[in-house]
Amino acid sequence: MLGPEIAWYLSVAAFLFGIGSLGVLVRRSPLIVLLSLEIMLNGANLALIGCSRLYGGGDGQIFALAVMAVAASEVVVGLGLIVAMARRGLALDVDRLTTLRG
Amino acid sequence: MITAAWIALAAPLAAAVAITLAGTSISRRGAGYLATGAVGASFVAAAVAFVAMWGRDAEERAVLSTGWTWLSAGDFSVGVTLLIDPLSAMEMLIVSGVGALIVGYSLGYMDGEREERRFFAYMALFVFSMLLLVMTGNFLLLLVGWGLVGLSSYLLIGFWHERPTAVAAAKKAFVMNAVGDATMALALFLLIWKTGTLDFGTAFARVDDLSPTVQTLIALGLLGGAVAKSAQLPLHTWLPDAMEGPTPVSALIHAATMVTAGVYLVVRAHAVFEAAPEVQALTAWLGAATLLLAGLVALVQTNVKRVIAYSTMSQIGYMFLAAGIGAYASSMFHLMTHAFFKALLFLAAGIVIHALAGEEDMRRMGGLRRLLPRTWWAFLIGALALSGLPPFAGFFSKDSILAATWASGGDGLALYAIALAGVFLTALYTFRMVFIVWGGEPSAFVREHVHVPGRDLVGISMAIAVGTLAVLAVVGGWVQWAILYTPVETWLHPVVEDLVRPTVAEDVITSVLASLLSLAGIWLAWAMYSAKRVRVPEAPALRSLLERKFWFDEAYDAVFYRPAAALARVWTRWVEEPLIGGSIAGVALGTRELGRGVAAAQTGFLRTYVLAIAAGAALLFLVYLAAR
Amino acid sequence: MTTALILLPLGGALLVWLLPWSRFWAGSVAVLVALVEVGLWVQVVLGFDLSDPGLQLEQRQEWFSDLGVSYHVGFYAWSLWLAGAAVVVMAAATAYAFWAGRERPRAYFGLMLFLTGAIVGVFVAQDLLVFYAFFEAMLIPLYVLVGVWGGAGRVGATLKFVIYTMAGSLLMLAAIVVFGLQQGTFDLVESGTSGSTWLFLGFLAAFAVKAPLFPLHGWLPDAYRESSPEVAAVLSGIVSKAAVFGLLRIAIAKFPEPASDLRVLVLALAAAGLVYGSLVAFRAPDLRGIVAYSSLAQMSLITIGLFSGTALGLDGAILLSVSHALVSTTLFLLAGGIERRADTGELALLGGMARGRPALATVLLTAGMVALAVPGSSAFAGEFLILAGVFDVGWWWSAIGAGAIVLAAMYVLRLISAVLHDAPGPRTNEAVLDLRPAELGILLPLLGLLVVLSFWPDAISGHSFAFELLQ
Amino acid sequence: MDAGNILVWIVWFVAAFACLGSAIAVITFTNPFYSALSLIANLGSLAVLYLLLSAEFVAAAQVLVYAGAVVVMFLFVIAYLGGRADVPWAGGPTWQAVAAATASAALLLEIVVVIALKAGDRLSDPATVREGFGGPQQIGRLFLSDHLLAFEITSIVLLVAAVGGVILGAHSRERAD
Amino acid sequence: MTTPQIDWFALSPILALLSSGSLALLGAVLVPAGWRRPFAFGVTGIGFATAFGFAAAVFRESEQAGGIVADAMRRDRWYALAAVIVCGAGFLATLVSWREPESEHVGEYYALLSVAAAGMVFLAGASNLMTIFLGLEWFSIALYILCAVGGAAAGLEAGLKYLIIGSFGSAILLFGSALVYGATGELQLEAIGATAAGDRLTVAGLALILVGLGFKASAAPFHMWTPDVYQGAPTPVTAFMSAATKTVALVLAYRVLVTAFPQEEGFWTATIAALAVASLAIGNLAALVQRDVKRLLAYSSVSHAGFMLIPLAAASPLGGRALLFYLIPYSAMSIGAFAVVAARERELGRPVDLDGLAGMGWERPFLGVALWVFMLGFAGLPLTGGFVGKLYAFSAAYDAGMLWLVIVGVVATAVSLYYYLGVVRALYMRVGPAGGSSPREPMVHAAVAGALAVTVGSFFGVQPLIELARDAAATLPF
Repeated sequence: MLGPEIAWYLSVAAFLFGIGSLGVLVRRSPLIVLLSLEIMLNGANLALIGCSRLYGGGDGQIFALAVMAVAASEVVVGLGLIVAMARRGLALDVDRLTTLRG
Repeated sequence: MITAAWIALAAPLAAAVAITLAGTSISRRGAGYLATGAVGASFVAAAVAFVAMWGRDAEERAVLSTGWTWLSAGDFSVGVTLLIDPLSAMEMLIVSGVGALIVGYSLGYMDGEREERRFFAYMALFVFSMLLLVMTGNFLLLLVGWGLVGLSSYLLIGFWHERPTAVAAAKKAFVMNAVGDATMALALFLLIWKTGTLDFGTAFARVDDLSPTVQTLIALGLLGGAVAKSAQLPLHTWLPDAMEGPTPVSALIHAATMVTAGVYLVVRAHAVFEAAPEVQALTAWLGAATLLLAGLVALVQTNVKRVIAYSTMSQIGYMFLAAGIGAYASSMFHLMTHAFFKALLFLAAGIVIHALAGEEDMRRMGGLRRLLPRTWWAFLIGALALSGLPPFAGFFSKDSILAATWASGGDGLALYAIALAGVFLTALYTFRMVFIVWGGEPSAFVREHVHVPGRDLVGISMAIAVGTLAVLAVVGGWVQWAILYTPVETWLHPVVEDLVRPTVAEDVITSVLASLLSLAGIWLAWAMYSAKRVRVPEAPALRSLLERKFWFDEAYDAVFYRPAAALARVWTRWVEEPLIGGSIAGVALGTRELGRGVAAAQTGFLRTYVLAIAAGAALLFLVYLAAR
Repeated sequence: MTTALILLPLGGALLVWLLPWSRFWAGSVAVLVALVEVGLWVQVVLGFDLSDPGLQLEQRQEWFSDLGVSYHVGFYAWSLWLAGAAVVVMAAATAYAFWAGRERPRAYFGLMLFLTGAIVGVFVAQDLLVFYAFFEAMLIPLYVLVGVWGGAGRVGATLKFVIYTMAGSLLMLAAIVVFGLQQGTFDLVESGTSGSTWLFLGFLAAFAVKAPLFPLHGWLPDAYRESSPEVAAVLSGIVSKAAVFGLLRIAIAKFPEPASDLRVLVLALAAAGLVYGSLVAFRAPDLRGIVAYSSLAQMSLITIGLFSGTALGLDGAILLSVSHALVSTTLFLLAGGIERRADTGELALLGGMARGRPALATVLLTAGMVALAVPGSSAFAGEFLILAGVFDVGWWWSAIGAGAIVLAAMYVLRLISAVLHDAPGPRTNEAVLDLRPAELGILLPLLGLLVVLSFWPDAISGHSFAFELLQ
Repeated sequence: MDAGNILVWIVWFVAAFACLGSAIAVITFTNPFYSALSLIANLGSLAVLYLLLSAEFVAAAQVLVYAGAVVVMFLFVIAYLGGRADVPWAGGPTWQAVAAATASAALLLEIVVVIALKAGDRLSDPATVREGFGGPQQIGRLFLSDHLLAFEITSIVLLVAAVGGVILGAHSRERAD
Repeated sequence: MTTPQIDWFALSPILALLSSGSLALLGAVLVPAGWRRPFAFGVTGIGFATAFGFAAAVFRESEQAGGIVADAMRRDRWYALAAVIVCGAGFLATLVSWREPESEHVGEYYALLSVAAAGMVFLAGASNLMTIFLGLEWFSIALYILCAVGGAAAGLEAGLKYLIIGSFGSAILLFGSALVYGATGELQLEAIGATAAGDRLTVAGLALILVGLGFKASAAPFHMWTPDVYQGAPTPVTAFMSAATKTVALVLAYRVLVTAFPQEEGFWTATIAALAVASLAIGNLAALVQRDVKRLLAYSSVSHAGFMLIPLAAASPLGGRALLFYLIPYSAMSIGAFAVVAARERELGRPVDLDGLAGMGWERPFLGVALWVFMLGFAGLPLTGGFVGKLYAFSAAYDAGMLWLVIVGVVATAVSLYYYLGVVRALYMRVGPAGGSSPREPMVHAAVAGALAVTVGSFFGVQPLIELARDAAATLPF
């Protein structure tokens, strides 16, 4: 195999995952939180594809494709929720979603 | 014979139950008649049993009869057993006989009382309990009778339940008796574990094989019960207070029968006491001490019933003394004569009190001799019998105790001296009372109440009782004169053998000495309280000691009641409420606060929730890495 | 037959709950069922071999096999007596409630019947889980009975009661699980004994709370004061006896070594409770307080008997249990009657009731005399046996017990005097009537049983064979 | 090390840094619009990495589906709602931000450490792959045989999401009336 | 290319649910407006009932376990019994849903309910990291929508929170799966288990997978979404979630851990035990101070996750049996309790807090008694299956040598009594608002009656149920 070893790809995947999770943890706009989630999933996808390459099996790639579909689904529903909330005049700020607490 | 015994036992109980259940469907009089009849029937049955026993050989007089098993567990078993033998037969006669007379007397005395039915039910209950006590053949049922007489005593002392003093006196009597019951119960436990039985015969037979310590402890426990019931030192303080009860009660329970149960116990359980000579000696000394102390206190009492009560304590002291040195027959003999003359004194005093509308303070009496002449004679007979002058009953019984004391050797002489001093004191306080109550001129108070002189015996029932007892107080002692003949001792011989047998010389000398002392006492009383030739000594310290009854009440209050009450208060205030009750509240509150804290972490901030997951994942990851 | 004794009241409960009875009929049906239950119990006694110390009238049905659990019930002679006391007390309590009238009668009487079934179930259980199930099932109706129909402070009282008892029983549940798995069966007859001190303590905790034993009685004063009188009677009279059953059948019989190793500890706690309860009862300001703390003292005494390890102590404990059940019920129902009349249970406000109220006075006096164990009473017989039994362990236990009897005399006499004697209190007016015939109809049978037992305590003590269980 | 290898390394470097850089940009831009755009860059550079890993079909799908469809949807929504500024690290208590950074960094580091520890071992021994690995044909075959269920489920999930999008979107219009 | 053999019978419960879901969805378009509600309701109910029947049949016919479609799924009794529970829960939840939602999306609502249940059933059998992830997302996405379907603000808030936290959890699970894949080169659970690669990469993956599973089972500290979502979601949905989600999450967790990570048993049993303790502590303590009944029940469900993790930590056949048994009464009680809350909500027209329950026991005797029984069941008192469930859980823990866990469980139960009885107290010991006439709720009553029957029935009929659980647990490779 040419280029860096799989471990390098996996490290990039780890960084993506970490950056994504940081995004979820520090951003208040639900839109950006959704984007951060996408980054996390992409990190996982990269790991899956890297491992797929490592073992020479197609399972990982299939998995990655399925994850893409799932990610898309999440985004659809998430955006739907955000739109619905915006139309109901709710704040688009996860820190202000605190009517349910205690 | 045994059937008669069962009838004698059952009749009063049946009357008590019947009166209680009948409620208002029986008249007050009816209740009285029923109770009197039942106790009378009891006496008749007892007499029948006595006569039947008389007809038997000495060795065959004791009969055991078990009705049913009362209590059992494992190998231990106790039946409702009657032991009818000369000793119990004698007691049965005294109890039911004097009982019948006094219950009859009550018909007149309690006439018009609102709760007369209750009174007679209690009286019947008492007679039943007392009979059970003296008739039973084992210690457990003895303890039952012991407790039940205490209960009846409580009920009757507190009969006038709207008087706080009466209620307090009743409670005091019950509690002090419960102390005695408790020590007795402990002795019984010891008996159970060491002999395996509570039946008199078997237990007495096995007592000899026990170790001296155990023997002593058993005897001590029994003595505790006896002392409490018979108002001996140191558990004597309830008896004077018990005079709050109606006078017939004082006569029956607190003079003639119940209080002498201790003596009966010592005689009945003589095998135990003989096995523990130290306890025997203690019994004698307690008796001696009580007779002296009670005699002294009686000198300064102003309540007529209390004087008689102290004299009762004192006389029972003689009986204990006799029982302690082993003069059982004399002891029982004195018990019998004392029942007669002391009941007589109380009933006579009762007539006085009745006549004076319930007044019991001697200082407000006086000059009653002419106003109540027949009662005066009865009272005088009782007083003479109490003082032990021949030919009255007390002379015969008391002198044989004195002689036996002399004869007993060892400490006997010291005891003898005390007993003789007691004779003097007895005569002194008795006649102090006689002169104050009957002598002199009627006071204004007396005149106000007794309008028609000479009409003293209002009811036939009271007359019969007092009359009969007056006769008995004279002739009752003639049954035995130790110098010449000893039928009482012979009669009791199958059950209990005397340990001391005074010589004729001792008997005669003692009789003379005692009579002289007695006369001296009477003279001094006459001199001080009637003729006023001798000043009553002032001696304020001594006086207050006597009036305070040697500070026993105060000491008990300080040593037992107050600490217990304080402990109860402290526990309620500082343990029960804050700790026991509050601890759970504290725990609940603490848990709730914890919960509040946990819930507060649930801020509603989505990012916090995610953070929890991320942090959890990171932590778990780290732990796994470190562990692998 | 044994199962019928459980199912009859449970069926009665369903009947009362589900059909639309009127107030009168709901009560009547409940009382009728309770009486039939007593009759059924009598029937059981008649068919019982009272000279056989073994388990009788056994019924067994597998429940779940992998853990070795079965519905196993049966009577020992001694548990027969406890069950008898239970059905009688429940009948009296139900009748009293009917007479006194309770809000929401169908719910109330249904619960009372349910409680009856559960209590009988406790006394017949021969499987640990069946026992636990009934033991807890008892709690459910009690919770509501105290919490809904109680006095002003009922909610707090209920909470305390439930938390205490549940904490205890959950420890027991842990112990049951461990014991059952160790033994391979939860059956009480089949399982052997265990030497584990911890398990023993687990069981002990539950029963010590239920009894209660010092110092786990924190729930007692409130629960006894705040519940309606008949429920207080059931609590102190019967529910506490479930602890007696548990201590004897499980804690002592299944853990002989820990029970004897820790005997001194238990006895010390019980003795402390005895003295403590008696003294606090002496200070209690109200009727129910006295009866409640006296209950603590009496249960301590029963525990002393159970742990004496002698035939006398054990049989005495059974006798005293039955006797205390009846006395305590009588006293609580009486206290309830007095409170109804005077509108208070404060002793300071009562007094002088004996005058003109002979029935009340007689009944209270009689019950009080049994309560203080006047010699000759059934309570005396029980206490005598217990203290005689424990004398073998150490004389001082008997001495403490004997001393406590003196204290008992003090607090009972205080109660009697404060209610009946002295001058009439502020609340003792003309409106305070004597006992009504209906009340007498409930109380007199109880007293009658006590009198019968006093004449023949051996009926129980000689036919219990509690000691034989441990052989 | 031959030239091809060096070229791949260079490509990898560029792609990886673009990828991480754009990811950081996504989470740091205050304007969601820029964040979404950064995500496109992120997805594109990822596609390059996929290509390096012989996952051609996935790379294509990534660009078409993800960048083409998903992000566009994002952009529509952002445009619809208006680009509201959202400052990173703002809001919430300080400890929250510190903890967030710590937790994320910890996760990241831990994963990297694990990978590094394994790097010389199994991860350095990639299989040799046939021609056509990661191509549409192989993917299609796998989807229709071994991973048939996964394929079906993916479609169900998408359908569910579609329904959800419709409900949530349509719903509020009705509410607005 | 070989088309795989497809075991349609094994998939029949899923297919039945999908069919009913599709029909309901179609009905939303094709059926006239007035008939949509009964149509969708009926179709869904029939779907659940049919699926229930199929699942039962699968259970009967699956003495021999086997794979479906290249082992993407297992056909075994473990799967079948979980499917039975989910379908039962779904059926009851459908009954509770009558009159829900108030918006026009009735068909969609029921369709999503069916589809979510189908996903859960699928997940119960999933035996491949990919199908597991997909299954999780399948039903999760359906649930996100269901939370918000009513259009209420609280529902939207709950939906968004659930979505974000859920996706985060899924992402963690996914990354964990990737790591495990990287370590073993396998996605199939048994294959992973067979690859004796107990190295750091595997345990690292395991750690992340555990977090994901713990999240779904709402085990502390991954539980924090639970109260908010349970409170905000429509009550019937909450009812369904609390019973079914927990069921599949735990059933799946057991399967994954036992099948794929036998070498790491020491790791995950300890972790599960720790999670159990944390859940018991946090769930019970937080529940103590709740006023909102749904929120209280949510915390209670957290604590029950703790209880059900106890048999998981035991990792033994007895543990498997205990878990499955526990789930039966727990699901019934949970749905039943939320059903009662739903009925009360509709009666009062506002969220139910403890004050809202005041006096309800007397006004609505049936619902009151039922709620009482459910509370007692939660508390593990006898006469309810909750008791037997706890007994088995404790037994399993003791059997596995974790006596301390039994003690913790016991203490937690004692604490939990406080708030369970608090509900009963509100029901019976407080005076309530003057109650009007209750709306007729035959369906809710039927659901409550069904739940009641299961709750009480599982106490008396332990033997047959435990045999089912035993057969089911026997299929896992302990």
